[in-house]
Amino acid sequence: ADLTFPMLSYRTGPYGPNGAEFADGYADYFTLLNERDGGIGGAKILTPECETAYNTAKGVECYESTKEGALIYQPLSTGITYQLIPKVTADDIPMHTMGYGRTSAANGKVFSHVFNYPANYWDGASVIIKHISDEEKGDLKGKKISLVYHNSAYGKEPIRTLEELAKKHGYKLTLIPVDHPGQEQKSQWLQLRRDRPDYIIMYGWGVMNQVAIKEATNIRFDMSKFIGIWWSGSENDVLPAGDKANGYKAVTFHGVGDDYPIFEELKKYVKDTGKAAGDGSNLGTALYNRGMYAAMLAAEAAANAQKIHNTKDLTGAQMRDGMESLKIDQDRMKALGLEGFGPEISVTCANHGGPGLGAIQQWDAKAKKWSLITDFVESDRSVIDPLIAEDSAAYAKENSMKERDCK
Amino acid sequence: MSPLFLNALEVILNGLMAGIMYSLVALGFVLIFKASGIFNYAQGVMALFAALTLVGFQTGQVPFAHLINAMFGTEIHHWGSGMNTFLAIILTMIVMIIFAWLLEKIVLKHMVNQAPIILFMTTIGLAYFMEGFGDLMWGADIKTMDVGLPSGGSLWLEDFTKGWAAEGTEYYGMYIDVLDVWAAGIAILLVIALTLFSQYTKTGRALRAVADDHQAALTVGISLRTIWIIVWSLAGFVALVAGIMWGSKSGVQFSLSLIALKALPVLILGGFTSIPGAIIGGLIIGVGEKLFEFSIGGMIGGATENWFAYVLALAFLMFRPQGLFGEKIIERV
Amino acid sequence: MDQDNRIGDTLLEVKNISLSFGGVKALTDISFDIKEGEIRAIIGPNGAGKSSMLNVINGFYHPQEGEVWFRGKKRESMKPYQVARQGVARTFQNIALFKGMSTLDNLMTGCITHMKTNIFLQAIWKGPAEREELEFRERVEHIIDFLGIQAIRKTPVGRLPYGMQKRVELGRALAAQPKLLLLDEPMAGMNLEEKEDMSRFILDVNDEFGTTITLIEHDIGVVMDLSDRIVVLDYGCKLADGTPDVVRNDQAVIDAYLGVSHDD
Amino acid sequence: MFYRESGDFKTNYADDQQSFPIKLDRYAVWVLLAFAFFVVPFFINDYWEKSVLVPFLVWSMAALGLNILTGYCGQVSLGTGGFMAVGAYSCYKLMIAFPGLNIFFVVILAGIITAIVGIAFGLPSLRIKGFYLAVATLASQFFLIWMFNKIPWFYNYSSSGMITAPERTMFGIAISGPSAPSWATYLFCLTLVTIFAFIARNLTRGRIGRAWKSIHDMDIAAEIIGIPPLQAKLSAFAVSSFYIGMSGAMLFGVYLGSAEPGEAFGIDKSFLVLFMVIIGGLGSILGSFLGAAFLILVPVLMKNIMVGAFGWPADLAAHLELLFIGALIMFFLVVEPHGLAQLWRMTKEKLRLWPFPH
Amino acid sequence: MSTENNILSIKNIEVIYDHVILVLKGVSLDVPKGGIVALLGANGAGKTTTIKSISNILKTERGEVTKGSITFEGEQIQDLSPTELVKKGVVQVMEGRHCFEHLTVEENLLTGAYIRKDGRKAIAEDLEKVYTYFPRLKERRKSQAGYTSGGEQQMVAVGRALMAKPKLILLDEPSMGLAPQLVEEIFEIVKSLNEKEGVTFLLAEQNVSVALRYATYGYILENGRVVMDGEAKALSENEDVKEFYLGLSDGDKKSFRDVKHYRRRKRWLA
Ligand SMILES: Nc1ncnc2c1ncn2[C@@H]1O[C@H](COP(=O)(O)OP(=O)(O)OP(=O)(O)O)[C@@H](O)[C@H]1O
Ligand SMILES: Nc1ncnc2c1ncn2[C@@H]1O[C@H](COP(=O)(O)OP(=O)(O)OP(=O)(O)O)[C@@H](O)[C@H]1O
Ligand SMILES: [Mg+2]
Ligand SMILES: [Mg+2]
Repeated sequence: ADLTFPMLSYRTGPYGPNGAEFADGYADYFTLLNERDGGIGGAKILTPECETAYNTAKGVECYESTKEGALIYQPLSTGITYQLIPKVTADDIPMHTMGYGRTSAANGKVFSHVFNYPANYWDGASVIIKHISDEEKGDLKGKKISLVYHNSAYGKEPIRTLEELAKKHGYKLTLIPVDHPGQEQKSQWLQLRRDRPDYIIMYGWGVMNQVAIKEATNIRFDMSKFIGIWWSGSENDVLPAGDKANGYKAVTFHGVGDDYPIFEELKKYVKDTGKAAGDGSNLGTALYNRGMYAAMLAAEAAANAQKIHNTKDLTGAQMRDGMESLKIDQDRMKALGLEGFGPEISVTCANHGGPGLGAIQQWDAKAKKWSLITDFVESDRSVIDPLIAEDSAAYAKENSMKERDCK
Repeated sequence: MSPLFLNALEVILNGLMAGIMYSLVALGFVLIFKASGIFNYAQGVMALFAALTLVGFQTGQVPFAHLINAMFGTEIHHWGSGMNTFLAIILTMIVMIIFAWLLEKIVLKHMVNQAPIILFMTTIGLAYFMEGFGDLMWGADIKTMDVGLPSGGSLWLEDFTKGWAAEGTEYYGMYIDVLDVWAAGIAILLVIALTLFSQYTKTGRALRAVADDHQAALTVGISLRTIWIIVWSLAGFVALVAGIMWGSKSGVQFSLSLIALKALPVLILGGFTSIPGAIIGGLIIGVGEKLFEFSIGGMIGGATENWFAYVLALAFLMFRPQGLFGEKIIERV
Repeated sequence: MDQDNRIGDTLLEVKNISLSFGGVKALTDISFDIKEGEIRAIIGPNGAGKSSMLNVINGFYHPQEGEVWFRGKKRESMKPYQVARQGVARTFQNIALFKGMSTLDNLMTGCITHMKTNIFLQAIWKGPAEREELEFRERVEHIIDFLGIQAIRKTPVGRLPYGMQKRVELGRALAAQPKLLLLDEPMAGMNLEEKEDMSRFILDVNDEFGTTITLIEHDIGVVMDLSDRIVVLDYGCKLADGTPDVVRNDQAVIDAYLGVSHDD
Repeated sequence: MFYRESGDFKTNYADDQQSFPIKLDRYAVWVLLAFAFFVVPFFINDYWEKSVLVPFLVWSMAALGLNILTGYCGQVSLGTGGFMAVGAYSCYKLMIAFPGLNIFFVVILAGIITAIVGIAFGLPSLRIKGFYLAVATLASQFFLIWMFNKIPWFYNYSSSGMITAPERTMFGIAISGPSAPSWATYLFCLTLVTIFAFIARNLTRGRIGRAWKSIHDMDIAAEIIGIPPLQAKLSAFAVSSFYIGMSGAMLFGVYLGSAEPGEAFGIDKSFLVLFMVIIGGLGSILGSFLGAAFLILVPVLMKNIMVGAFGWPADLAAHLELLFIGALIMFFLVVEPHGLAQLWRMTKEKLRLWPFPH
Repeated sequence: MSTENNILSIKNIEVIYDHVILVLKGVSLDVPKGGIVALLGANGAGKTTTIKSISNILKTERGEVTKGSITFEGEQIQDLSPTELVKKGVVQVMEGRHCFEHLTVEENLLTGAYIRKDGRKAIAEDLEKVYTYFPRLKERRKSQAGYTSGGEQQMVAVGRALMAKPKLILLDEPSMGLAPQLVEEIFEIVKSLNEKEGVTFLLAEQNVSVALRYATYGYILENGRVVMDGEAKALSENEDVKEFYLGLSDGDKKSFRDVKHYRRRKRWLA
């Protein structure tokens, strides 16, 4: 039978423009596999798409309507993720929330069906701090760092981590929330202008990013000291600010640009044959790449599952096993045409969070391109691991669960 | 002067500017309400639609490209080249007029003499429709609006005010966004023109008559049709201006339609029927919410602007239920 | 008719009422009384302040000066609904029915000041709420019969012709079983036959329930025939006060209002 | 003459005042209820539960509530989302504080708490009217959401601010939480909605309902005939908030299972419920259901048709869906401004005359 | 009556509200050029509906003319918009006042002249004329119409129609709520406009005695049908009309006090 990878995408609503790029990348990669390799391990891939409009209720509807035979879910919204955590567990379908969702799901002992490798929000925050620390030659004492965040569950995620890190490194953290949708950020930026923080970290989404970056250029903040999480690091966010956005940074867990061999293949098999999900113009954009990367990880996990269970056809449970023992090394990445696109990944029963590596990308406004300016570096496990343990324990307690055994 | 005082001053100044940006949207509401008693929920979407259309013309996008491609398997996106901004604005305006005309013909015509809430609901249907239509026509991706308006902090003001602070204190000069200044200028022109129009022309009087009583207006020979086409076109024009301003500020995308929510408190504070009220309301809301966030917001966790604007408007309404400049609500038996 | 038996003590008295709106003086120093059981008319040219007077009596307008005495007690400033609860009901010049509701519901709303069951009993319905509802339904059906509006019981009143609406409005006021009934031009827009009917209703209400009635009307024939005493207002001032015969022959009244003497 | 009421005489006032005076209607309702209670639970699956029936019931409850306030009492409110959030958070706090409490009472208590909050936010309605009030109610919407987002006590200090419903039971059967069976959540919602639809019907046909309606039609006249406006309006706010609070509790506890205030109870939800009420029919119990059905089910149906049956790209379908819903709303209002319920009544009236016109 | 003379003629119209409520069941009537025609009838007979179907604002109340034809100056007008009708010279005064509440009295009157193109001066003159008809309005010219008394509003509504300088005025209960003096006055205005400027009138009126005094011709509606018509003189001589509309039985007017509880009601249609 066919392998079903339902896509819960959002192409409408306030976050539609971003959702569309991710969805295109996700779909195109599977199309490539179908066209070039005839699917995975000889089984065709189906990608039924369902529009969630970033709305939890619709997300649930989409989940229920597509879960028949589904192998993996990528709900693409923190809200929907929270809804689905108990459901996928009950339905025995794995869920992959790559770089979003519930961070403590990295603890595979509690969250058996949720995976968030290769990196999560807390890793992102930690990598950003690490980068800042590198810039400052290791000394953050007395530095002022401001967090501009989307005033929602998502935006609030890094606060704990940053506070913990502040204790450790001695910087001073100011919190600046921005309400949805974030069109008007005058107060916030006037405050930032007065505070003159040394660095600004942003956890934004949608129009909030564009306005923030624009306001930052308006107050002539040094853009190289303005660092976003990966959801604040797409072309959409910097382009409206024009040349002045030059130097803006964002943390990422995968490569940027279309300078990888795989894009040749994508052009050849997908774009030029008219099978692209979008209009084919967004290959190589940050969010497209993320979608493609997510699809690649899913496909690898599926192939892994086929190997483990020695079958062409998969069930959700088998897929989960494939994900739980996923290993991708650089050789494999090279074979995939993605050398250097992401870090090596290994997932275990206990660790669903993967390596937690991130790199910093920087915007070149002239060339209208992102480029990676650091290697993939590790987050501060000594801070994050306890946080994960604490939060997942709380979840387990609330739901009267026991941690499972991971041999 | 102490930096704190200067900062407060700066907040007030920026509040005024932000308020004017809200007023631009509120104006469209006022026009339509004044002329037909319709609370036009679709005003925000109209601004979005106008902005999309303008950018579409400017960049030479093919309308409905995605739909056409999906249906016929073609690969079209853009005409050869875009067009000059001025021409694009004119064409957009024509589109807005055609839209007003169709709206009257297809929908509003049938809604004469209906309860306000029904008319309100109709505009909600319209909002949905236009949103879907706009996305279908121009695509849902984020577009950049550039009509040549300057933007960014004003260096001149910064230098000018740098020396104001007391000796020995740290002060960086006052900040203001040039785009906002432009918006303020344009908004004031608009308000003056519209006020003159509604107060001193025969059509202006007819507008108010229609808002009071559709049937009676018909019996004196006022053509609801003409009036509605005029006001919806005007509202389309105001939407276009708002779309340009907000689009230049934050890009053109769905979220643009949500600025309507920032315009609503302005609207009730100024009064639904008053054009100058929209501006004054905007100024009060702008300054109020910014000052509150500046002085108290930080202590209670921030992001207070959204609700504070409404609470402020509510406080004013408790004293003047028709808003500061709205027409008195006639209560008689 | 045995006038003296029917008419009792003073029910309501207004003393030196002055009311103005901005620059417009609607009422200037008006005093008169209304006796229990009588039919008292207020007449005067358009804009004389008649409706405003009723609005003062039922607490909708608060005069700048003057006092209202009701049942021998001075009335403090009151909300209209409090006045209604004291037993004052009225109809309006510009019909003020609840347009979306049926005739029956409009009349039932009239009884509302007498209905008592609380919200929880209402929610359950069966039991006290239903009993109360039926009790008042019966009372309302009497009024419906009385006014001859059985056929439109279930029609939304917005659809009724003007004259019918006036009748329903009277019914709504009657349903409150008022002590004092204020009628503002109850016969406007009615033809003779209907006026006769309406006169009949007014007289019957007065007779059967002993309701005191204050009435504004421009049909002089009706006013002269029905009322016991008449107050004449002009430009907010009291021009005359007395029995129909006195008023009819008062020269000032003829000049200001009647035009020709109406003793045909 | 399909539809007839002739031969259906009422001999006393009690009969005349019952909820469904026409026999055929009465039977139809009983059959429908019997079907919903005794047949559906045996065939329900997750999809029908989570995508169709439970959302329909939850939103019907909210629509009933708002219809009491807006349709009957004429006070347009855009604070519905905020009040649903109050219901949801009360439900959450109650679930956590009293783990043994039967979920039925949790939901009712959540409703009561919301009613109290509703009264407080209803106070301005005495002075502010019409669209001014509508916009002013947005103050409560934004403030409440902000509050639930800001004050950690409400979300039990969880790191992200999301709340998640733990498992709670009724008669030993899980109603909330991941393991609640579909039929149980469905029946739970259905029972609540049925009971409260009848209560709404009772309230709106009696003394209080008339007071509300009269305030709606003409508040000054209502006051003059003896209805205290404050009391009438506040009782409408209270009852309406009670319903909306329950629906919020059901939305969070039974339907979604977790929530974040800005997303689950945002301003768009306030609008959504208002649309339901207007499209369905202001001042109509049936209308609340029709409106909820229209706005919850039609999009699902349309999506299934366009994406499922025709295989159109999801984004095109999403845009077209918006366009169609908008067009349909306008179309219905042009055809019948008083909503689907009125359309239904007119159809009946025509059927009654059919085939002999007039 | 010969048809050429008729400025307005209605042939057998049927009106249905809400698609189901049949109100007019074949009404025909003719209004001769330069005439004053009275439309009489009990409450709910359909007078207002007839007038609204002429001025074509039925649609705004979900009513429609389903049968028959209405011609004005020889031209079918059922499908013209109300505005076009006003431009052609048909103006209606609506029953129940219908002022523009938020406009001042003067602004109300001026909107009456909305379609006129003959210059400010002519309009100003007519405004003065209306003020001389209704001095009370001049006093209140700056107040919002919503705050004027019922009678004042009625004057505004009538005055507003006069401002349009129409050929045909449809008056729906013009005397309602007016003081007796003013009732006479309104009819005097009608008469003088009719005689001096040749304006034609169709008036629905409950004050039958006055109406028949001034009208040239009359129709009596009952239950959506014309049950009787004739010269005004003839009508006022008719015994039934006398008894039931003029309240003269045996030539005498009886007191309203003496009307019987249960009376024989005259209905032409059994
Ligand atoms: N909008 C409407 N919807 C339904 N029925 C209506 C509507 N308007 C009027 N009717 C009905 O049409 C009939 C005639 O009404 P119309 O108003 O024409 O009477 P009328 O002769 O003007 O009475 P009146 O003297 O009281 O003004 C009445 O029975 C009324 O119920
Ligand atoms: N709320 C108000 N605000 C301003 N002016 C008012 C108000 N109420 C009444 N007036 C004015 O007071 C005067 C008296 O009005 P009122 O309605 O009492 O007259 P009336 O005697 O009932 O006349 P009619 O016979 O025409 O109904 C009028 O000139 C009116 O314009
Ligand atoms: Mg009066
Ligand atoms: Mg009439």
